[in-house]
Amino acid sequence: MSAAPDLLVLTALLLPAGAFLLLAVVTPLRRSGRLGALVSVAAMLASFAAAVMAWRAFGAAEEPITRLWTWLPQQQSALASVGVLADEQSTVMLLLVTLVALLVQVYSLGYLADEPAPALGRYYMYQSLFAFSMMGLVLAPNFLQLFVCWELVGVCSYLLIGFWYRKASAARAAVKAFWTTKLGDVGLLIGIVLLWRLTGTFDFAELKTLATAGTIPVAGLGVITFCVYLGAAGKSAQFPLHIWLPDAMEGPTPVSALIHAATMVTAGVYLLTRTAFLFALTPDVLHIVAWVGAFTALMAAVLACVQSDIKRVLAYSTVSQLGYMMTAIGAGFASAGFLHLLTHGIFKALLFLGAGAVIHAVGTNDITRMGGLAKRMPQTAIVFIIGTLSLAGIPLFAGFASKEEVLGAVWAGGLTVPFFMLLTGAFLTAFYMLRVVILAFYGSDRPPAPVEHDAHGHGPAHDAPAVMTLPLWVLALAAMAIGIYFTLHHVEPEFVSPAWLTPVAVSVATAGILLAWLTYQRRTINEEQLASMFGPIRRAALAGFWVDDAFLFVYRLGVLAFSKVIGWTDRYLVDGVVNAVSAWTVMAGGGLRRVQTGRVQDYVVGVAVGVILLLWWLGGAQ
Amino acid sequence: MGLQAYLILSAVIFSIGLFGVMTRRNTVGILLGIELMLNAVNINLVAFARFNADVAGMVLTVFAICITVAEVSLGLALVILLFRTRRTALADHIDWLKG
Amino acid sequence: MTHLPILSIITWAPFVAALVIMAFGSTRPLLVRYAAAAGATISSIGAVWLAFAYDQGRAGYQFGEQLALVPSLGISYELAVDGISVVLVLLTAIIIFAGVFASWTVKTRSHEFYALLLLLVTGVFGVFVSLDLFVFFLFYEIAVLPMYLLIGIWGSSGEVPPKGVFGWAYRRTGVGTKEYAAMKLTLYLLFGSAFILVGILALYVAAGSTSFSFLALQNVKFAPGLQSWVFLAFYVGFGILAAIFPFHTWSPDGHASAPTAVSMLHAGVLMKLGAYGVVRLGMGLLPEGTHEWMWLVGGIACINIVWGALCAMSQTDLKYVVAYSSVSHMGVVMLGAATLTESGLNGAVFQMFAHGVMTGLFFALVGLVYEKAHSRDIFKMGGFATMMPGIAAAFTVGGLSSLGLPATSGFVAEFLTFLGAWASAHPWWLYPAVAGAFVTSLYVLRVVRAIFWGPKSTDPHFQNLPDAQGTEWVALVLLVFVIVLYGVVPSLAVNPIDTATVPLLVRLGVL
Amino acid sequence: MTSLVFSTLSGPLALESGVFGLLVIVLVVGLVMRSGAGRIPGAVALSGLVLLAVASFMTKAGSSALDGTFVVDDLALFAKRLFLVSAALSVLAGLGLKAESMSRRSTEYHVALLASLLGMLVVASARELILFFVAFELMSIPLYFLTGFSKRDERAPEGALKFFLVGSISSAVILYGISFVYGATGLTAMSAIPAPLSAGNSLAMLGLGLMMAGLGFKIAAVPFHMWVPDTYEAAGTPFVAWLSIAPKAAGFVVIFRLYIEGVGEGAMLWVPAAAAVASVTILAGNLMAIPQKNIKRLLAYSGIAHIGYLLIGLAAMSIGGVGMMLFYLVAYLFGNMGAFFVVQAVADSEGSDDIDVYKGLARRSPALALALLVFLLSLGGIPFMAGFWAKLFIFWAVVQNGMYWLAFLGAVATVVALYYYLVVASRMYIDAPAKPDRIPVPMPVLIAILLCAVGVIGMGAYPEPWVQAAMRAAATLF
Repeated sequence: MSAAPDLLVLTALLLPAGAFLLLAVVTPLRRSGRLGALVSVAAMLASFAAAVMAWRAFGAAEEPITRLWTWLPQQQSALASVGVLADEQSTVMLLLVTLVALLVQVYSLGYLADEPAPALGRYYMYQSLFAFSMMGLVLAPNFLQLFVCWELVGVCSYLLIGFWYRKASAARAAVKAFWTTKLGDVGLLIGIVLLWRLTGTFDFAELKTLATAGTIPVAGLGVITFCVYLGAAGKSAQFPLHIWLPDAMEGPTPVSALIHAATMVTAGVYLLTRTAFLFALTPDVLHIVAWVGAFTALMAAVLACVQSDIKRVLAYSTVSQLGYMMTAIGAGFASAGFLHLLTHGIFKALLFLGAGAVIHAVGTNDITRMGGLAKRMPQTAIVFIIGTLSLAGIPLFAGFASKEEVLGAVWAGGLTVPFFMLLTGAFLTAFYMLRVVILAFYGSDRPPAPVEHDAHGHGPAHDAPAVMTLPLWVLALAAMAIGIYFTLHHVEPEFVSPAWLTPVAVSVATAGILLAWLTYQRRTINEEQLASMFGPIRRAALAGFWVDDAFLFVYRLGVLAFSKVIGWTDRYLVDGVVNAVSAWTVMAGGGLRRVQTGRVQDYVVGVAVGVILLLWWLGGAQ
Repeated sequence: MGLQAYLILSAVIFSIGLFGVMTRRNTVGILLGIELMLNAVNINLVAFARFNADVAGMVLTVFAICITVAEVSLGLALVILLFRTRRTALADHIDWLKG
Repeated sequence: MTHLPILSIITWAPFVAALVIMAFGSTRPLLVRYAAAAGATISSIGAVWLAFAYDQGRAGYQFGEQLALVPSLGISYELAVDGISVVLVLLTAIIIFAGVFASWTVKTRSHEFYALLLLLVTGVFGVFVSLDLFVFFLFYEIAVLPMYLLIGIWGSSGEVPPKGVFGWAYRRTGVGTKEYAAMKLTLYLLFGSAFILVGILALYVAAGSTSFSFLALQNVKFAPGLQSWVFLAFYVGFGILAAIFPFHTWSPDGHASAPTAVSMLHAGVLMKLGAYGVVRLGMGLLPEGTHEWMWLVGGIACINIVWGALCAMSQTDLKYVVAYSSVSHMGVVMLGAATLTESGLNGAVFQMFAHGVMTGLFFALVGLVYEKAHSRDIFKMGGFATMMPGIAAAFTVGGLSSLGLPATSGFVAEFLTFLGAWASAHPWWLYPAVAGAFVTSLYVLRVVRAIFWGPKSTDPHFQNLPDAQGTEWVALVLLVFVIVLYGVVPSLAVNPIDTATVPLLVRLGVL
Repeated sequence: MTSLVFSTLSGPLALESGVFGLLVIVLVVGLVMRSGAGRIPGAVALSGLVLLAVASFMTKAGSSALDGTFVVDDLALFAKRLFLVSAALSVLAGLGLKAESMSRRSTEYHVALLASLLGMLVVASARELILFFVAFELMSIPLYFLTGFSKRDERAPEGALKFFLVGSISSAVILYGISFVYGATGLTAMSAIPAPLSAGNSLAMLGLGLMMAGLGFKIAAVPFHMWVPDTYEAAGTPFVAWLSIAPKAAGFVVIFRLYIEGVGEGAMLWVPAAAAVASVTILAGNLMAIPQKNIKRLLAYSGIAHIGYLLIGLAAMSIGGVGMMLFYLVAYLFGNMGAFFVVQAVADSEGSDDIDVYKGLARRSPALALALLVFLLSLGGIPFMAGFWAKLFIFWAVVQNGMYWLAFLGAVATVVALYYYLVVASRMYIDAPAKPDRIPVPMPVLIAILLCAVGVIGMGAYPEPWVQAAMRAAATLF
């Protein structure tokens, strides 16, 4: 197979775009639902194949290949161009994106089987658009295209979260997600503009050469990288912009798996890995990244422990894992973060799809109302456990190596405190995941909950149809494969991680597992006691540390109330002056009119006054 | 007596006439005021003619007198016409048209 | 003139259609519509052809036509287009084409309506293509005046309770009624044109009272003092039409009261006349004046952006939201112009185009929604996406464009403007601009969610409403298509624009 | 004898003697037919006036009579044409009047009108004070009479009396002024004025100042304007149409002759006064027009404002300025008379001059409404109407004189003017009609309206020739 990688990635990129256009323009196709879905899936499959080939073609790390077209002209040259930049990073990422996207689309065939046809068509239209934009983001050769796709995936996420817009919470969550990420994007946009002014280019390659040549003035670069980081923080749900991600779970579960676990939310991390060479010039900003990342990881882990909604648990764990990646990048070892990104993409997608299967079966998200599902849906249970162990970072599972990488990177970066925060996070991660597993799949089973609209718990819960289980297995195997591969021959990182790291990490994880097992399975540790031990934190966590309320407060007061004031001012003061002036003019007419008394002698007075004035003026003029 | 005196005299008469016009309540009185003003002017003209030793002023005076007559007669006609319809000749009452 | 007078054809085709309508249309409503459509179509075809035929390599003014009107005063009917005008002519053509179909359902006195509408458009085309300042002004007046009757007769009245220290004035002027809106709009704009007229005359006299031709005056070096105040005069005069703060209050009332097509045309195209005037006359003829006052223009533009956005945020009437968003977006236009940078100026002109199409789409949609739901109260409606998916989709696209989403024309314009702003003499302009864009995303999505993508309203009036049908689709499809097309392939517009902005900036000595 | 008659008919006095002859003829016709005359005197007068107007357009400038005290230069000729055309239009419209008094006493009416016209014609040519004054009075006195013509109408005598009283006072003032000028110069020839003026002779100053006040009354500049609205409301509409333009034009001609012709640089003395009066007049006229409910009063006040605009041209004190004033006068003639004729048509059928009766006129009789709209827009100075060029030219002239502020003021005040014009427009076009029936327009009135509309739009579309003529006329002064 010897097609040029750039052409391959291009095909991979454009196929979903084609599918999207078809679905968008050919209304009947969209309305037909299932047929449209198949079109989209087929396109996705093809683009996955292309991605694989491109990846294979890039086995040996060679020079990145770019292919550009002018997008924004300017009299001398192109102000900005679009195209693809194929290198090792992007192709691997492309592989992940296409794989997960494909599996999710297949899975959705089953998951959304009962949706009305037009809605299904709409869903797949969005899906194709998302796939296209995400790939465009991954392959972006310059900041501008990256930003464009960045926004597009944001919109897709908005549309897909709000897919069930008749549900008020979903509609709200969609808007919230868009606004929060947009807040970060404002930063990114400013950063891009400033960078352009500073360097005169958007192009990654050029920037890299400039950076390596050291011709970029470091003065003012810090602001720029920070702005860029803001964008990343928004997308990758870093504190305090993480608030949107848990709510985003209002969307259909496959969407959560694809966008809010595997791909879009990792875009921020990807961006930072892409532009690591810039951040390297501004260590202070990197420190911020690291600390915020670590804090986010820990906080989200804590929050995950108190959730009872299975999807929210996973959401917070995603936030937490993103924190890990960010910390690694902050420590100066982007590759570690990137590796975790890839593995996490696999197993988190797996977990979400698994959760989806569960929800599909029992018709609720509430783990306290599940239980004993292992017997009734064994396949799901197995894959879910595989995912859990990967996330917990158990050897032979996907998460193990990458998480260790991250920890090692952070330690090597000399960030001791963040390191321990992450370690604690690792412990909690193991704990809350096992908590979910045990509560959901073991223990006494509870009566199936009343059916919610987005699930189909008809009859006793059972494994999902093949179209849904197949993707699960693919992902599970992938997770295992990666895990085993990395456990056997260890990656050679550009840093030396201390020898004690592996045992510590593993033991921490197992400790977490043990605690969960004792608490929820053996019941040797009383749940309530454990809770009361962390009373205040628990209460705070249940309230999400009031971050949401803070934002809501700012929105209500800073935006809504303020806008009302401005609106009133405009209506009644700015416009008031206009009306007053016109009213005064009319009144002046009415007043002057009274001079016209109708009495002829007053008219004569007028004449006399005129005469006198004239003569007086003449006297002056002489 | 020099030119000055005549000019002052005429000015005084003219002002008296104007004053009358502005103050008389009866329209006929106002007409008289106008008459006064015009004749003041005539004094002026004659005086100038006399002191410039030029006849044109006299001529103009003659014209002015005729015109005055014409005007005042028309004025009286209008007053009568108005009196017929409104039964009043008081200036203050003639204020239907205003604003 | 060897070639065919394409510009005159574009300009006068609607006028001819108007005459036909007045002559034969009073009893034949269908003929009226066909005639109007024909006139609009001819102009549109001409405009599209122009956009392709315009020689970007040669740049400068092309397709010139000339005809002496009053030789003794140097007034001549002189038409020509450069890169900027080409794009704006195309915009006008698109909007009127859409507008004709959008007002297909006008019931009362439709022949007068269409006649006035087309007359208006003639004026707009004329302004964009005329190079003779005098003829320019004539067309400008034509573009403004029919508004009075269009709003006064076919408009809709609202309610504005008198409040505040000026409440008494509101009672006198009758704020909210269509008569008020019409009068306010017309007088405000004529007030502006008074300044313009004096400004033009001043230049004409200063140049020796020999010619009104733009090209001739371009070569005159006016005294700095004169330039200073004439530029201000132009800025205020045209600025009023471009709704610069604080002279913008005519626009919300006017647009809210105007019938659909008129709002489309007015917000979509007429407001651009203002910005176009500032760029063409102000910056084109008065370099010193421009440099002297740009700080003001840019500063006010920033106020516009943020102020307009916040006002839009506070509205509950859909039309007012759109109207205020126009105020905000015109701020972007003026800001781009004020940056005096290539990307900024390109962005400004591109924004004229982008905003024109977008706001045209918005008003078309508002009209449709009102026709179906008989309501403009945002927070009473809800969940319309189920009943009118087409309208919902179009509205979403429009909304995304207005908040500057990439792959819609709105993004390109704003991005270019931002680049320019940061590159300008006053970099801080960037921040209010970006903030405004963010606030825009707040209010737009708020509205979109409240009306379309949200839980269904329980109000019995809002059950099973129809989607757009028949001719109503024309405007939606066309405008959505244009928005996306120019968002994905911006070079379509940027290329010609650039050929015009670069020489201008060179004349201004900043390039 | 015959040769004498012939020479006068061909000589400089041709038009005057023509009008005089026409006057006699109408008188005779009237006497012969007694009361049964009906419309015939009017018809006779009309045909005569048309002939004379045509003749006036064929007359060549440059001749003079009465050893130079009576000149027929371009200015005089321009003015005479204006007088004749406006008179013809007025008489034409008058023929369409329903009022029985018109048919019963039409002889008086037309004789008076012709007498006044004769006065105007002479005034336009007078270069000598006595001649001027006599002619001026000949012009004025019949106007008082014509104002009060319809005796039955209670308002008519009042308007006439007011007009008369204030008018005769101002003629007294003029005469007073003349006396001083005469005293200063010792001559009655206007050509003698510049010398003492440039010498700074205070008597001459005083005289000219007084005369300016008197003329201010005639052209109705603030504060001498107060007679205008009452008179317009009282008098018969066709006559008002004429009154609103012809005597004012005459007044301006006199102003040109007295204050500009041959004075040279000294004329600059009057610029501040002109500018001041202009701005006050514009503002007052426009503001006071706003609250009017009666359309004739509204037009009266707007007319006052227009005088202000004309004075702007005077403030320019240049060939351009004067020329543009003349152009303005013509534009104003068509626009204003046209408007009044429409008012006459409506008033004749609706029996009221209230603006409210214009409700829905556009749907009752579209043509009439459109005509009025055109005239109002022309008065408002909207492009493609005569009035636009008029205002433009005036502003241009004053800008050339460097008085930007005056141009700004004028331009901004136009917005106020447009406000009340648009109010009328909205009555006609936006409001719903009170009754459905269309308004009958008598043929003569229709023709008059059509002529005015043609004039307004013609001048608007192609002002070139008019500009040329006006400039030629103005050139004689400098």
